[in-house]
Amino acid sequence: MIMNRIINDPDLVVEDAIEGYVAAHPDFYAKTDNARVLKYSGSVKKGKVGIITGGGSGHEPAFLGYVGKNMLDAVAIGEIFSSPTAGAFLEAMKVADTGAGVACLYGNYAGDNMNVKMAIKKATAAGVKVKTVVANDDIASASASEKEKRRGVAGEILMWKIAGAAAAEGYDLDNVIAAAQKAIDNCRSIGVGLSSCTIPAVGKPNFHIEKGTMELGIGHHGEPGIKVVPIETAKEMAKTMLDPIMEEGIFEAGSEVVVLVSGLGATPVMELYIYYAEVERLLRANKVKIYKCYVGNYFTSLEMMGVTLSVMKLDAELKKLVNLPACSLGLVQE
Amino acid sequence: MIMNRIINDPDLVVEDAIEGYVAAHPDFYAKTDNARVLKYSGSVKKGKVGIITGGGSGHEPAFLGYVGKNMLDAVAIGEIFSSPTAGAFLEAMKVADTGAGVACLYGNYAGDNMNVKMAIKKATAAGVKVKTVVANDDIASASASEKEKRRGVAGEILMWKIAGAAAAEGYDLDNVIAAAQKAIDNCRSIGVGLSSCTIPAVGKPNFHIEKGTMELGIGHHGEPGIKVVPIETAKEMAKTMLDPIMEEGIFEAGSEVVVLVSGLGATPVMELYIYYAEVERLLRANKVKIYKCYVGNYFTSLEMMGVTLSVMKLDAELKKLVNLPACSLGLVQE
Amino acid sequence: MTEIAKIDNGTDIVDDLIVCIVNNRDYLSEIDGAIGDGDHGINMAKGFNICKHRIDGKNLSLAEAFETLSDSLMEGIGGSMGPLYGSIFAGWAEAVQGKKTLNSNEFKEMLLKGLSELQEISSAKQGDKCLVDTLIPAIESFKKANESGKTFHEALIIMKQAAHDGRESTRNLVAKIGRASRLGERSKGVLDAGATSCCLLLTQLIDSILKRII
Amino acid sequence: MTEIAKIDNGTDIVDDLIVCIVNNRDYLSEIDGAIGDGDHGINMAKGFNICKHRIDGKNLSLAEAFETLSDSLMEGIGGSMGPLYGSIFAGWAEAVQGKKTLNSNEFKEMLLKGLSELQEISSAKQGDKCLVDTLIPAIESFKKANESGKTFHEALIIMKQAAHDGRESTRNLVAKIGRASRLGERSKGVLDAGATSCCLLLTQLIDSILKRII
Ligand SMILES: Nc1ncnc2c1ncn2[C@@H]1O[C@H](COP(=O)(O)OP(=O)(O)O)[C@@H](O)[C@H]1O
Ligand SMILES: Nc1ncnc2c1ncn2[C@@H]1O[C@H](COP(=O)(O)OP(=O)(O)O)[C@@H](O)[C@H]1O
Ligand SMILES: [Mg+2]
Ligand SMILES: [Mg+2]
Ligand SMILES: [Mg+2]
Ligand SMILES: [Mg+2]
Repeated sequence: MIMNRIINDPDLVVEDAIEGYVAAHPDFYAKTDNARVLKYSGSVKKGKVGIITGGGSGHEPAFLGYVGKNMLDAVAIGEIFSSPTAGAFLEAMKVADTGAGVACLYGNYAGDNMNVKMAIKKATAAGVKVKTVVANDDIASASASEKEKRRGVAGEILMWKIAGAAAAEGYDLDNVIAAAQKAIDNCRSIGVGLSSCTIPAVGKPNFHIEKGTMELGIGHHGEPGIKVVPIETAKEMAKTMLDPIMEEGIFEAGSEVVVLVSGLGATPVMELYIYYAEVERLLRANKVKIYKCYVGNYFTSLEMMGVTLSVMKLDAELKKLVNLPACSLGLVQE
Repeated sequence: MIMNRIINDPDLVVEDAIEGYVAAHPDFYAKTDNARVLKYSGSVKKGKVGIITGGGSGHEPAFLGYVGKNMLDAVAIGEIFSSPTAGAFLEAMKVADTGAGVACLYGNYAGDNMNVKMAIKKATAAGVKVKTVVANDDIASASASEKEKRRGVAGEILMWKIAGAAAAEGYDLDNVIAAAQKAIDNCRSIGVGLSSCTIPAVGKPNFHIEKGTMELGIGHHGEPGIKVVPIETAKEMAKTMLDPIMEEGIFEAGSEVVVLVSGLGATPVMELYIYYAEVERLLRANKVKIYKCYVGNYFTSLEMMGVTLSVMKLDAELKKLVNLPACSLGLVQE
Repeated sequence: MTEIAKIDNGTDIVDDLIVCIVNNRDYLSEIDGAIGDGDHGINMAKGFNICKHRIDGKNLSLAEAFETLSDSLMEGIGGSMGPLYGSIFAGWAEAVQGKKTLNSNEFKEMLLKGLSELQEISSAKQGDKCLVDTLIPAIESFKKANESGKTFHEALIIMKQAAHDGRESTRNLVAKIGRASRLGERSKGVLDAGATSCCLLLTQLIDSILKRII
Repeated sequence: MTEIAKIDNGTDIVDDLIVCIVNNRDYLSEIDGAIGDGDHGINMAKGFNICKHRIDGKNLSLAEAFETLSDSLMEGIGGSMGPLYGSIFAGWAEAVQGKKTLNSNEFKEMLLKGLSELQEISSAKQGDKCLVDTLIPAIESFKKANESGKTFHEALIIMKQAAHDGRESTRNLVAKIGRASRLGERSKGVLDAGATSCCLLLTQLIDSILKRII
């Protein structure tokens, strides 16, 4: 099993990467009692609601890269593309609690749901109050009538940004949860995959995308999309992806939105900007105003090629919160 | 020519990407009279030395991503992997000049050298004082005795950071140039390539790396390395790359350094951290202290897999300058 | 006259389960590779090996050994397999708490408790092409055999066959859950990885109990 | 008795050069693809097409037309080809400034001026496997023919052969500069792209001049 990767033991990539993160950024990360949990090493005000998440590895800078000032307070780290353990979620809950409770904001995946559920039971028993928001921004993963089945994708970052800002502003747990819920309720995402990726411990591609085709609606781990279609130009792709987002009916002429364009890993950054220019044009034609945008590799899937588009509608509260400075490896904002 | 890319016309990827950058980040970029030159849109103090660079596209966030506060004031943008025109360099020189002259800090490539040389002639004629530093940090591209032949790679970012800080601190042109020159003289880099990349207008891979092998010392455009060897573990790679850097003889026990680990594009971020952890261990064993580190996709080569390692030795002045806050898309520092 | 199994050596019983999973690491990954992501053996072996380290040299009751196995999966691997198999083994552990022997009824209760713990966290149904396609028919056949008066031994043999048939049944199913569901109709024609690991585990467990019936 | 060429129609002469490069776009890229990055035709055609737009419909002197070509390359494509060919054509433009006709000596001066402009920015030598492997022997052969008393016509024919031979000589060279140098010994056996475009350009130029000798 020869792979052109920069790793040591394929079974220990997560452990080894965590070592690197902690060595490189002591200003962001502190270890905890659980080797798969990192907490923010900066100062956190007592009485601030704790913001945590957790998820599989391979999506860097998600999830751990969003630990920081006015962002996440702790993160539970899973194997590649695999939920963290209940114990890791529990530890993250414990270390993030300053007495005001913890908002656990994660994505809607079977493993995460099970592990968070088990963790909450134990956290509650240990006196830590935990409430959750389960991101389900990926419109490709289920129809609007089965919204509770939809997966969480890059919109999670906007949810963390909003919740991190809300907590920093002194919101209590219920209000942090309400803000995070509003952020994700106001957010719709869709992705397109142009190539597969290889989990080091497996050593061969996770799935296959025929050359000359693209998979519309692909999930962050290669979950099935809506359909496989011949590859399109950036302009066509932008329309193919934005149309179903607009059909959700929450973005009207006059809406102000945040746009997040994230590469899936191997797509060159310049292509993300070519794509963004098309999205911007289309939204302008729809009279939807881009209040703020993020373009880059924010939520990846190892070395997949492709892009995800997330659009979040703003109101006065979300505007204020999205503007608050933040400082984490994955997102810095002055 | 079917490619799984996110582009419109393969011959216009640079134009299209620039549109996206300008649309997304008006707080960073302003257009100029030359479509291939962007300047910083923030306020720049009159009398500050202008800092510019230029280079081929496909290295994003380099070069344009380093335009910003206390960083670059303007950038000349070339075709993919191809020098900007003399006219673009000239325009960048003109728009960056506030009267104190311009430091043009670029990499040692035949095309860039020729085009900068021609631009300076015209700039001088137009009354703009320009001095240059030509980055040559890539130890793999020529022996120490032919240092003037060495190419510039990711160390350029550190050179820009230092020069941007020096200019912000009010250094005059000669002193900005001296600081930039010291930065690059104190810096050594080497890269390793694990896979090739495809220039959209060409449509097929630029060169080839056999599966199971890696090319030590590869250049940012696929220039020949020192040798092709069987793929190594991250630990071995770190040693293979750090050894020749240490052999340059400028880093001693007790030295304080900046380490910059950059992915070449498609290497997952977690692997960069696995690699960093090994570099950190080795430097520690050599009693070299990492004063600051940068790990991420700072200087890429489209969707190449691989990593570059840059190490810059610090003195009191460089320490002060490297610590100054900076804000650009590619590098934000509080 | 009622058959009972001596289960005081929990470490040995669980160790046999570990050996069985670790030996089939590559086989299980290969099956998962056909329509999944090829890591089922890796995931399972990782969790079971963690248990191996924890029980080695210890003289555990079956309840303790099952609990260690459950914890190893839940705390060691996470993902879906951690909670799913972790719940099953936690249920088993609870059911055999304090017991040094098991009779047919007690074994049935143990199986049912594992299933109900699993169903607390997973809504997977028979026919979804997953591990319950082995688990449910195996348990039901044991229950039926037990309730129709078959001996412990006979019921175990029947259950073994049912586990085997359950695993085989997944060959013709279209995956409804998990990664394989991305393939739709194309997921037909091959075994499900979880159903296969479940069959291996149940078969090994049955053999261990059969050996211990006195 | 001395032959002279009427070169008052600069637009036509440069237009023929443009057609020649644009028609060979894919061929040149293919050659560059063997040991380079496969974009030589793309780069050249891009620059020459920019010139096409600029001269179309205009009645330019040869000096003006060469200058436009030079600017189109220098300002339109950058890279290395922009300055390299841009310098050659800038030298040519300067040498034919104000001229409506060219004799053999003047043509020689033009070639030499182009070469010296090129050498101002490139230190490439014959044998490096690049465009000077065509350019230098072609110029030298013309110079020698001219200085040994050959007619303008005869000297151009000799130069055409030398350009062709120069291009062919690159087949057996190991690349010392440019991207092809990454292949070392493996760069042997195929033509150099720049030497090929240079041969195409010189051949077309020679044909244009031959046609215009009166
Ligand atoms: N929700 C679920 N309930 C029960 N079994 C499941 C569920 N999801 C997946 N499985 C089982 O998990 C197996 C795959 O396990 P594994 O490969 O270890 O995990 P992953 O799919 O995360 O890579 C499938 O073959 C299937 O039997
Ligand atoms: N320094 C140089 N001087 C002269 N010719 C050169 C030089 N570098 C490269 N060449 C020529 O350029 C040709 C390749 O041009 P092209 O493909 O357009 O550029 P690139 O190599 O940047 O892709 C080579 O075949 C060679 O003849
Ligand atoms: Mg699997
Ligand atoms: Mg998996
Ligand atoms: Mg080329
Ligand atoms: Mg090229």
